Formats: sequence, structure tokens, C-alpha cells
Amino acid sequence: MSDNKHHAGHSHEEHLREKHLMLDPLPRGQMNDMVMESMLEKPTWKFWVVVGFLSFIVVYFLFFKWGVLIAKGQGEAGVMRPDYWGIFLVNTVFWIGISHAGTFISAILRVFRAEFRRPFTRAAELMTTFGLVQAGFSIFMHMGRVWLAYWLMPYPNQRMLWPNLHSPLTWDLLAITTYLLSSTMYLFLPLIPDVAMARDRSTGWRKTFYKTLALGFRGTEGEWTHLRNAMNIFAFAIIPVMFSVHTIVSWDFAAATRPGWSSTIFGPYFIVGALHSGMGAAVAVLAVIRGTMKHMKYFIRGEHFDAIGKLMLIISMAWAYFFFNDYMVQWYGGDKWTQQLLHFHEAGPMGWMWFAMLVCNIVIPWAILWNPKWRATPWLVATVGIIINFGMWFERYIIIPISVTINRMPFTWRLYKPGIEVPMGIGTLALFILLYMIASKLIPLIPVWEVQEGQMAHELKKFGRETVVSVSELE
Amino acid sequence: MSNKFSRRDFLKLAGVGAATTAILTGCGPASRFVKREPYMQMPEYTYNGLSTYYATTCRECAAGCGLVVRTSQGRALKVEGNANNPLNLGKTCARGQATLQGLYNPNRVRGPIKHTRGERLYTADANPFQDEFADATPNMDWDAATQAVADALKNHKPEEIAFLMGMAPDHLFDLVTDLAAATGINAPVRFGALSMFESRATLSQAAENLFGHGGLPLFDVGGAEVVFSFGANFLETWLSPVSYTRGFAGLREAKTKQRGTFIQFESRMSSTAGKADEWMPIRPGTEAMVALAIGKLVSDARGITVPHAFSDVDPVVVASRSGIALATLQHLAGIFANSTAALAIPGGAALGQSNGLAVAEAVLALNALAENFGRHGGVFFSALAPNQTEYQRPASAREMQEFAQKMADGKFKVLFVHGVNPVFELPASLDFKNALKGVEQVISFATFPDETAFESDYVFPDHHSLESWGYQRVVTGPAQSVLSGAQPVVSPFYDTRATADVLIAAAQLAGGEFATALPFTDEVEFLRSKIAPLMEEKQSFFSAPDLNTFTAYFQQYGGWWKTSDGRRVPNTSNALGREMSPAEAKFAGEGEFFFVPFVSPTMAEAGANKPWLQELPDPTTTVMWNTWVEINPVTAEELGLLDDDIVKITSEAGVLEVPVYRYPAIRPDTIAIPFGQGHTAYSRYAEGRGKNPADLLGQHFNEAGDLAFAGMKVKIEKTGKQQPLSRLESIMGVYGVGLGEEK
Amino acid sequence: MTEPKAVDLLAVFPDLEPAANAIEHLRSIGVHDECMNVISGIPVTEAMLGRPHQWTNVPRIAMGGAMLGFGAGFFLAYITPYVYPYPIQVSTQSFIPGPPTVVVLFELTMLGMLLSTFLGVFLDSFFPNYRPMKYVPEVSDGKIAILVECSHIEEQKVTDVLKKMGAESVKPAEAQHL
Amino acid sequence: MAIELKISEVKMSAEQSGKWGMVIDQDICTGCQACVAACAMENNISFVGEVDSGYGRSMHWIRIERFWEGEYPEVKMTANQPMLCQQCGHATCEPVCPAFATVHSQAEQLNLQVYNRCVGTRYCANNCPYQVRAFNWRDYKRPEPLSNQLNPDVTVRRVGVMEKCTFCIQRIHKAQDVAKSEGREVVDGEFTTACAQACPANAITFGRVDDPESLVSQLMKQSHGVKHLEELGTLPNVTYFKGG
Repeated sequence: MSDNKHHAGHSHEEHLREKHLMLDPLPRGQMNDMVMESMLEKPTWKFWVVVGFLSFIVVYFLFFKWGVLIAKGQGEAGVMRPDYWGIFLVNTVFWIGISHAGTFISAILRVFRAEFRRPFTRAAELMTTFGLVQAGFSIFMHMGRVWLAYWLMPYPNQRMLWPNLHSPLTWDLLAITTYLLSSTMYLFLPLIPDVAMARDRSTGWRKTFYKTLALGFRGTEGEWTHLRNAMNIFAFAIIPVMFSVHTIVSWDFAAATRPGWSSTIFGPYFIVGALHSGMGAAVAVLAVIRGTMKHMKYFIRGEHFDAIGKLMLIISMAWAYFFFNDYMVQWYGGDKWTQQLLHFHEAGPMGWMWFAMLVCNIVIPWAILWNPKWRATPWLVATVGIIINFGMWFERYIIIPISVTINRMPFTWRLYKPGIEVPMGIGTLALFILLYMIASKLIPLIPVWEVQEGQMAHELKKFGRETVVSVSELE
Repeated sequence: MSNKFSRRDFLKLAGVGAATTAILTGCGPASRFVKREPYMQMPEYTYNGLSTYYATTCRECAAGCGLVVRTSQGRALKVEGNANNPLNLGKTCARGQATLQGLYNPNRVRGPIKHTRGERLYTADANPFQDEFADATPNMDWDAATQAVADALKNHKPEEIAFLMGMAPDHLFDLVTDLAAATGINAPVRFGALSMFESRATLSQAAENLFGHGGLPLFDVGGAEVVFSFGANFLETWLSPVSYTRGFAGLREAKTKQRGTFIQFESRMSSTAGKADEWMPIRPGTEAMVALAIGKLVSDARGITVPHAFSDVDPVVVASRSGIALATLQHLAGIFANSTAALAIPGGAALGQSNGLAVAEAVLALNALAENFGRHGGVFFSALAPNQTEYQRPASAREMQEFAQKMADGKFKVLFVHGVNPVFELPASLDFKNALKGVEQVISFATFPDETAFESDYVFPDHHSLESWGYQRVVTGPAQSVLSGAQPVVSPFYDTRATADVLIAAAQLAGGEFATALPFTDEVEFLRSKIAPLMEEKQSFFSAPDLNTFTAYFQQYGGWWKTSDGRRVPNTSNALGREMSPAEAKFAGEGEFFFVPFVSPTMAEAGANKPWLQELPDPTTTVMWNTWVEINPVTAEELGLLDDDIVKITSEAGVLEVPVYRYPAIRPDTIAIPFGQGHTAYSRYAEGRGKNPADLLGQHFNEAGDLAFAGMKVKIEKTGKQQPLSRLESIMGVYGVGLGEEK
Repeated sequence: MTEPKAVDLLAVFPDLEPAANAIEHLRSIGVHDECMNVISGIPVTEAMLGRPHQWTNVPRIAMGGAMLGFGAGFFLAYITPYVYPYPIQVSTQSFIPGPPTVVVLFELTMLGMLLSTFLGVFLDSFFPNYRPMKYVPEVSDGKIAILVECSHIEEQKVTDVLKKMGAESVKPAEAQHL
Repeated sequence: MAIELKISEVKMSAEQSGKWGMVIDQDICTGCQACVAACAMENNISFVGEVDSGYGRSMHWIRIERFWEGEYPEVKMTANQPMLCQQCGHATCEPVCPAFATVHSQAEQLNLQVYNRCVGTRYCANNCPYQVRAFNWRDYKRPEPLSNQLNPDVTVRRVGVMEKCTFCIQRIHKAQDVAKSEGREVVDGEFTTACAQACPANAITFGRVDDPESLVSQLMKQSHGVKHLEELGTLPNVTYFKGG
């Protein structure tokens, strides 16, 4: 079928079709079937082994250890004076960062009609939601008396107290809640037509499942109109929310009276950093999906990796810019504590991490992503993505536990040695992957209707001798 | 400044107020104890939330500071200084503050126990944070206990009975002394590790040699302008730290004159030296010659004929030997010479050397040169405490050696031990533990299950000091003659009994001359018999028509003292005329390092069983919960040592493995280890924690019979093992270690 | 619009073009726009089918939600500080902090708006709705279905038009469980 | 109506310089740790054991800092510096707590820590430039019968709660109550904090800084008084006299 057509002619036109999903349309029915198959295909034993392994990690490292932490207190973790904040918050920031890619791809790219986004908006959106779940977990792990976490909720209570709106943490709470809810809804809306499709071609419990999710969607003009409107509103409105979330997270640090932290550039710096790690994670996830799930090679192609690769390169440059900007200003300020801190970053016991951060976030992406051919190589770009995520995790680690080592009271300086945080952090990662694997079996990862919409809009057009891709505005 | 004093006066008043509460609360002789009531049913005089304050005396060391203890519903809550007491004027040291952790220590001897030597008195691995009942259960009642003591007394010849007692409390010492005097049993021997490290014998001996009669010199630091201290760590544990600290504050604040200058000669910077304007890292053993040299240079500077005492010393030689440049010596001499109120203090490690006596004499001679005797900011003889005819110094180490020898030779059949823990405190080489084997019956009155109690046949626990009656003579510190009074602030927590009561009862049982020797119904009656004579005294802080009221006041105010200055002026006629030898000290054992043990300022000899004292950072190293050896960073580098590396220290007497603290303020040829840790018993907080430098000490004494504890040389070798010391300070922030290479 | 003996037809077209024509002809034979409804697997705009503009309340509901959210934010930021038993002062910051207020207002406004947008979709399209409905699964294969519900024009005529316009199948539509 | 009233109160207190203050003379502080012990005894501070105390988890409310200057033999120990909560007028720890667990007291002009509101985000400690806040990393228990010495006027903190020096607020209140019952003002020096009371060198002076007559105010007038990290605008209420 499609394959032989691909490898048939080698004319420029054929080449273009081969390259671009949008120019390589298949009947909608066939695409539906492909997506359904990818979802319904019987999991191999490997799949179950992985699921089992991950579930064990989640149960033991995440929940059991958490129980220990609650029972014994934060002393189980590596935190102390002056490192009152540790890996838990590193992970919080890290996961929130990951979650930004989803919104970026499915909202910003949608607003700007970047067509290559179409096949993987959902995959990205899933990342957002699942990532935020991990962020939430991590921040609760951090609390000394997590059983009282509900005290931070604004509701009338017998304590006659409302949350302290002066505190960046309260803003965090509001922002993250908002972001989690809205990104989940934003994940769900475009999903409706696809589950409706799945509903029409499934039986048994899945039928009921999809039927319930589809809410009785038929695809009447009215339904489509409401959906379209809603999605447009979301696409525009969720962008500022996304920006606000990580800006506020950055304020947790920027608002503090600490050398190295009180920096006005932290907001954008963090956002770019978030996108940096987010894109890296997204591309890695895509590569896995493409590699492991049936028919995905049709939907996710080199062009997509190439496109995301470009974004990664740009973002990496932006990150470098902000990093240097921050560094330069801190360095120039000449405050002795900041000087000490910068010195500690580079030459201190964790100096290797500082340099590793630069290598992972700048050197490697730049060295590889400039090349279109490499950029179109899924495994390569995915590797870069993973490396970037290491780099960005390092960055957060440097900003939090390493930076708080240096304060204005040298008598208290101490180096942070992680404890129970490490297994619990691994637990969050496992949970993220686990959720994703389960989701991949339950909901269509490819928004078929969006793909078809796109394919309708694309065509090859002849200008003189040259055949070029042209897109027509449907709306 | 006047305000400060006015404030201090106010505190006094407050104290009186507190004390007044005490008498109101019926703690006169009428009621002996305050019962510890459940919170539901309180004694009639306590109101919910209202505290009752009792004045008593601190027994963490022998200085005899007055305390006012806040109690509530029969529980002791907080220890404050007694503002009335001229010794400490309402102040306390850290150890005093932590007394309560002794009172409520989870490992106390809970009642009379007959036990086989070497047997444990509490379970070994009791969790420091859980309330585990970890103590040996009493296996006999007090009647049996008293009987046992009585038998021990009457079934042996008087010369076979010996009493070994601590520096506190004095009333018990007096009681035993009376007993001994009347019955011919051996006079009680007193000893304490602090007194050993203070070299008290040397001090009074030197005073005797110079001034004709012995006694404990009192150095009026507060009044001086220039203070030269030769090893005296008077801000830590030396003699009477609280009052000397107040003196130091006076020296510094110096409202009426210039801010006083303070110079410390010491091979290792103690926390006292840390407060000095100049620290002279003097080569151990050269203190005497340095003192003499300064004396000579001062005389030169003053242009007077060099007194005989300083005549045969050559500053140039001294400079080369002591490591203090001649210029510096002259500069120091200048400071000393130009001051109208210069003061020189001998003490600490300087005296604990083979030539300790010479050092003490030389330094006292400096004072003679400064002509400060009996002058404001000068040297006095401490005021004798009431009911004290002359200064009774504790046993010197050599006397303890003889004592131990007698024990080993089986001269003693019965040994009573109270208030002292010789097995831990004496040098291991003296092997007191084995000497005990020569004694048929060892009866310990220990409150805590200490090493000596472990080696006893009977443990008849005395009350904790806060549960006890008594008094303590203030041997030095204030101008007045002071007797600090002690009274129970809470009822005994366990089935303990006052040793005085036990002895009195036992004496009655023993009958005969014992009974006549102690004709008292109990401890309190004995106390009153001792206090009664004070009623006749003139210029007393308070007076009363009858003994009951007098005793009541005695308890309220926490003692009795005169209002007049009781300090005596030494006769210095021939102080400078004596021959003084600038000879260097001789050091025992081969090895390249001078070994300086010093008493831990926060722990002292008996603090190790109090968790909060363990968690107090050492003033100089901020190390908590452990023992360390201080080594100069340069030396450490030569030996390839880093912080926390365990080194093996070998002296002629023993071997010790201690983690290293690279201490920037110690001579490269010297190492120092704090004394106070390294217990093999003494509660879950002390046992197995740190090391005891006494294990390294050999049996060498100075001319006065004090232990030459600083007179040894030791070898160091790296073991390759490590043990992280927990410090409060940040190695990064304070020493720049682990911050990355220098900018 | 469903009367007992109403003609209910469901025509399935392979593509957009014929469907659009069909709609045009139906209109010409007098079938009102209200009587027609298009079911499609992808969002096709009214313009493509030459259909009248579709009315939606989502934007208004969103606006309303935004206002509610703003109200909530306002309550948090400006009212709650006064419902404490005593004024709680932190540092020397003003009782009602300026910039943080903006943050709170913003977040809650957005939250309100997005929640209500989501809700709006439900309200407008009567979600969730698990009652039987007139529907053909082929729609999700990209086919375009036209649902004609008329009583005033005879069935045969409509069927012919639809057939003529290239409907793959024209059959009476009966509601089924999706 | 009532609301305006409250606002004005807040405004006023915000402008006030502070009420209780402390002066510490580093020149005579001998670092003897008496204040540390006294503080622990007065305020029911738990000990944490060797390992935790070595890992920066000791809970001292007051610590004595000392540094070194120069190399042997010219090495000097810097003047001991007792560091405790500076009871800032403009405290950086207060606004960042999401639960209002650390707030500025209207009455005492102190920096309060409300234990039972604390949820343990540890932001306050992180944001304290003086690093004087102590966190209950574990449930450090006192074995019986040590708990008999617990001060009934001071809350015993449990795991997960932040704590810090309170200027012995329980003593302040006691003194105020007594004074009130006797119908008078609290007299300067009538009471003092545990640390000041114990200090053998009398290096710590505590009192009313808003009363020009008080000893502490007079000392503060002296030229060589320093306030730590004043440049951060924290308005600390502890003045230090540097050594030498």
C-alpha cells in the first residue's frame, strides 16, 4: 500500500510526498484503522515486563519511600541548614519545565499554524498533563507537614486564615492548579472527535470507555463549531498561563534575598529553560512512539524531527543567551557573596555539574542540530533531547541545592548530599513513563481528524518548472 | 557603666524576690522536701502557671556558684544564677545551665544496689531519643544499705577505712572529716580532674614559697590594665570561670580606664587565648624562662636594678628557646612596665610540667615586680570561706598515686567513694581500676552509673545536687568570704538517699565512737550545727535572732557571706629575693610532638552525660559529641593528614586513636586533645563517645606533686581510618576547604 | 422539529463537493436550512457547504467565566485580608500587596475563563448525551452525512435529489445507540 | 469602618522602628556557650545527636560564630559572634510563608513563628539572610524523664515545623502580665532573655529600644554599634559591638 507507493518513483514530486505527511494523504478510513491498530495491537511480553518493572518502582520508590519520609520526617532527605531546599524542588521545576513543551507545541504552533505540529500535538499534550502530575507530587514530597497541605487552599476554615497572597508559593499553587486544569481540558477537547472515531470501531469494554469519553459526539456542524471556538480560545489563553506558571516558579527564587537568586531575568530564563527541556523530552517521546508503535512511521517522519530540531536549536541559543545574560550581570555586580557563589559553581566540588550543564545544553545541541540530515535522524535528535534534559536537570540542581550552599553567613555553608530524594525522584520518572505507556494503549495518540484536515489543506503547486508545497487556509 | 550596675542591682532585687518566694513556700527547716506532685494536685502554695524559685548551689564544678532554680509543680524547669551570690552575681556557665539534664538524666542509679564489680548498671545500647528503661533495678532497700555501711565501718580497723571524695560538696567532706577525726579512720582524700588540670597544689605551693604561707591566689583581672596569662585558661574551667569571666569583662569594658590589654602565653590557642590581644605561641617548657626574661626586661625598662629573681636569665637565649623574638619580648616587657596595673597569671598547662612550680614562682614574681599585691587589679589571697581556717587544697596527683598504691597493697579494706570518678579521671597509667582490686569492699555513693561505680561492690546513690542539702565553700573568686548554701529544689526523683544521712544513720548503727562522732538525727541537723556559728559573725549579709530564721535566710539567699572584703594581702618582702631557675621543663617519652591535654570548656570532667552539653559546640573548634586532636595545618600537611583522619597517638603510657582537627592556632610541634570524653560508662550519652586523653598520661609530677600532664612527648602516625567530626562551623566557610581552588 | 410522521433521511456523501451541491438543491426544492444538518468527521466550515452561520455561545460563556474568575480573584486579594480576626502583617509589606494582587487576579481570571470555555462546549452541544442519536459511523471515515428532517416535503422527492447529487446511500435515519 | 481602623494600625506598626532589642558586645563575649545552653534549656530545644548535628541540623536558636584571621603564628580568632534571630523590622522570612506561619507581631514588634500554622515549606529559613532558623528535621524525642524539665510556657515542637529565637517572648509576656497586675509599666531590666541572663560576661543586653532611657537604647547610641546585613534593609533589632 502506502509503502510501495513511497518507494516507487523518485521524481521530485514523489520525494516531496515521501517527505511530508501532509502531502502523502491516505483515505481517512485507512488512517483511522492504522491509529486503532497502533492502539489495540496486543502488547508484547516486553511491554508487560517494562510495565511491571515501572509499577514496582512506582510502588516502592515513590509511594513506600514517601510513607517512610512522612513517618520519619524530612531528615530522611539530604536537606539541612543552609540547604533547606533540595532535589524535591529540583524535580518540581524540572517536571513543570517538561510540561511546557506540550502547551508550546499544541498552542503556540497552532496559533501560528505550524502545520508540522498536527500529528503530535496530542503526544505533547499528554506530556504536559503527566509532567504536571509529577511536579505536584514532587512539591508535596518537599513539605515538612504534607498532611496539612490543604491549609494552602483558599477556603473558609476554622483557622480564620486564608493563604498568604504575599508568598510566591501561594502564587505557585494558583498558577500550577490553573495550568494543570486548563492543560488537561485542552488535552481533552481535541480528543473528543478521535474517541468518537474509536467508539465507532471498537467493541466490549473499550466501546463503553470511548463512548463515555466521546460524550455522544457525532460531528454535527454545531458540535464542530463549539469545539473549534473553544479550541481557539484555549490556544490563545493557555499561552499566557503557561508563561505565568514558570515565571512564578522562577519568582520563588528571584523573590528571595539570596546571592545569585535575586535576578530580574529569571522569569524568561526559566521559561526558555522549560521549553528547552520540554522540547528535548517531546522529541524523545516521539522517537519512542515512532519506534515502538505500529504505523507510527507513517505519521511521524523525519520532517517532524527536523522541525522540532530547528526549534531545539533556536531554544538552545535563546537559553545560552539568557544564561550568559544572567551570569554576566551577576558577575558584573561584584557583590562578594555572588562572586563567591559563581566561583563555587565553577570551581567548587560540584563544578563538574556546572560544565556538564553547559555541554549538555549548548555544545551538544549546537554541534548536532545545525545539520539538516542529522536533524532528521530520529534517534540522534532524541538522544540530544535526552542529553538536554540532563543538562536542564543539572541547571535546576545548580540553581537550587548548590546555590543555597553559599549564603551571607559563611559559618553555615554546607554541601548538600541527597538522600531519599533520589529514589523518590526516580519514582516520579517511572510514574511518568508508566502513565504514558498506559495512555498509549487507551487513547489515540494521533489526532486523526487534525491530520486529515491538514492533508486536505496541503497540495503540490506548480510555479513554472518548480513544484512546491502550498497550504490553503481552511478557516 | 553605672546603668549596667544598676541593672545588675535590679537583678539582685529580682533574685531576692525569687528567694522570698522560696521562704513563703515553706521551704524552711520545717519542710525538708518539695514533693513532685502530679499536675492535678499541686502543693497548696503553687498556683497553676506560677513558678516557685529556690536558691541553691551549683555542683557541676567546685567553684560553688549560687543558683536560683525555677520549679513548677515540683519539677525543676530552669536553672538561673543567684543574683545575690557575690561569686557569680546571677550568672552561670553552660554546665550550670545543663544541671537539669543531670537531674533528669535517663541513666541514673535508681536505688541502692549490691552488684558484682565490672557488671553494667544500665543497658549498653539505649537509644538516645527513646525512653527505654535502661537502668539496673535496685536490689536492696536502704535499711540493708545503711546496715552494710555500718558493718563496713565497725568491722574494720579505722586505718583500713578510706574515704575518697570529690571537690563538692563541702558539707559532706566536713562530716566525714569530723567522723575521721573522732574515730581515727583515714581522713577523707579529695580529688577532682579539674583540680588536677588546674595544678592547685602547685599554685598554693608557689605562693607558700614566695609569700611564706600557702593559699589560693586570687587574680583581680577586672581591675587590671594589662594581664599576662601563662597558660591560665581562666575563661573556661580554671578555678572559678564565671567570676573570672566577669573579671575579664571588667578588663575589656574598662569604663574608668583604657580598654585593658590581655596577652596569653600558650602553646595552643585556648578559647581564653582566643580573646587575648596577643597570643604568644610559646614553646612548651619555656614558660619559666620567658616570665623571668620579661621580668628582667621590665626591670631594665624601668631602669631599676634587676632583682635577684631575674638575674640569671639571658633574654637572648630565652628568645631562641621559647620561639618568641627578642623584640617581641621587649615589646611585651614595655607593655608590662608602662602599666600601673599589670597582672601576671600562672595556670593551666604551664604548671602541669616538670618545672611547673618554677613557672608559678616566676610568674608570681612578675607580680611582685609589678607591685600589685593587694592592689586593685593585683594579686591577693582568696578570702577564706566561712568556717574555714586555712585553704585546704585537694589531693595532688602524686598523693593520689600514693593512695592508689595503698589500695593496691591492700592497706585499705573498705573504700567509700563519693562525688568523684577516679577510674575515669586519673591517668590510665596510674591504673586506679586495678588498684581497686586490692580493696575488699568498695562502696560508691555515685548518683550516676560512672566507671568507678561499675567497679564497686555497692552503689548507694546520693541525691542529685538539686535534690540535696548542703553547702559549698567558695575558695576563690569573690572579695568576700562566701559559703554557698544548697537545698533541695525538688523531691528526690528516685529511691536515692543523701550520703550524709546514710553515714549518720550508719554511724548510729555502728554505735560506739561512730555514734558519738555524728550525734545528729539527719543531714539537716548536721548542716545547722555547721551554720550556727555564723550567726555570731559580724558584717554578714544577713543576720537573724534565732537559728531557725537564720537557716531559713541561709536557704532563701542561697548561702551566707560577709559584706566586707576578706581578701588577704600576701607578704611579698622576699618574693623577688629568691633564686629562680630559668631551666626548661623536661619532657617524658620520645616523640616529636608536645602533648597538651586541656579540659573541654563545655564538658569539663563530668558533663559528658548531659546530651545538651554534648551538643554544645566547643568554643574553639565547634566540634560536638566527640573528641578531636588539634594539629597545626602545616604539620598535618607534612604528615599527609586531612580533617577527620584518625591518627594513632603513642605516648610512653599508652595509645589513643583520635580524628584530626586541623587547628590553625597551635604550634606545629604541639598537639592538643580535650579532656572530658571517652567514657566507658556514665550513661548512654557519654559511653563509647570520644577518647580520654588521660589514657596517654604517664606518672610524672612537678615539684609540688601535681601531675605533669603537659610534660610529655608523643608520636603520631596515620591510620588511614576516618571519622567525620560533627562541627557546627562550616569547613567551607571558615577554612575555605571544599570551595574550590583559591580565586 | 421531530413530528411523528416526519421524513427523516440520512444521506451519506463520499466528499465535500457533492454534499455542498446536494444542500443547494435541497434548499431549491424548499427544504429549510433548519431541516438540514451536516455530520462530518472533520471540521468543515459553514462557508464550504454554503450553510448559514452557526451560532455558538462558547465565547460569551468564556467571557462570563472570566468575569467570575476575576471576581474570585478580587475576593481573594481584596476581601479575605479583612476577614481575619486581626490584621496580619508580614514584614513591612502593605496590607494588600500590589503586584501579587495582579498575579492572583490574572491566574483566577484565566482559570475561570478556561473552565467556563470547557463548560461552554458541554452546554452548547448538550454533552454528555448518551441517548440514541441519528448517526452513521462512516462519518468518522471522512464521509459527509446530511441529515434531513422534514415533514412538509414528500420523502421521495428529497431522496431523488440526494441520489442525483451522488449520495452513496440514502436511508431513513433512525436513532441508534452510538 | 473597622477595616479602615485595622489598616491604619498596620500602617503605624509598619513605620515603627521596633520595640524589643538586643545589644551584644563581641569584645567581651568569650564564646563560652552559656547562652546557647540557657536558650536550649529555656525554650525546650531538642538535641539532635552527633550525626545530624554534624550535618547542619542542630537546632540551636543561637550560635556563636568565630573565624580566623592570618596564618600561624600571627593567627587571630575573630571576636566571637553570637548569631540569633535579629527580629527584623522588615523581615525577609515573613512574606514568603504561604501559610502565615511567620508574621510580624503588632504588639511586640517581633518576628513571630506560629508553630501550628507551619506546613514546612522551609521558604522562610531559605530566605533568612542570617540563617538562624532551625527546622525539626525529625521527631527528636527526649527520653523520659528528661521531659520533666520542659518549660510549660514554651510549645514543644514536633517534626516538620520551623522554629527560631523568640526573644523569649514567654518572659516578655510574663513580665508584662506582672507589671499590668501591679498597674505599672515593665521596668527596664526587670526581666531579660535566657541568653542575656546567663551570659557570665554580661555581653548580651536586652530591653526596649523604643524607650530612650533603657540601657539597651543607650548602648545602641554608642558609635561602634553594628547591625548585620543592614544593607539588605532588614531593619534588624540586634546591635553588635565588634571586638577590639
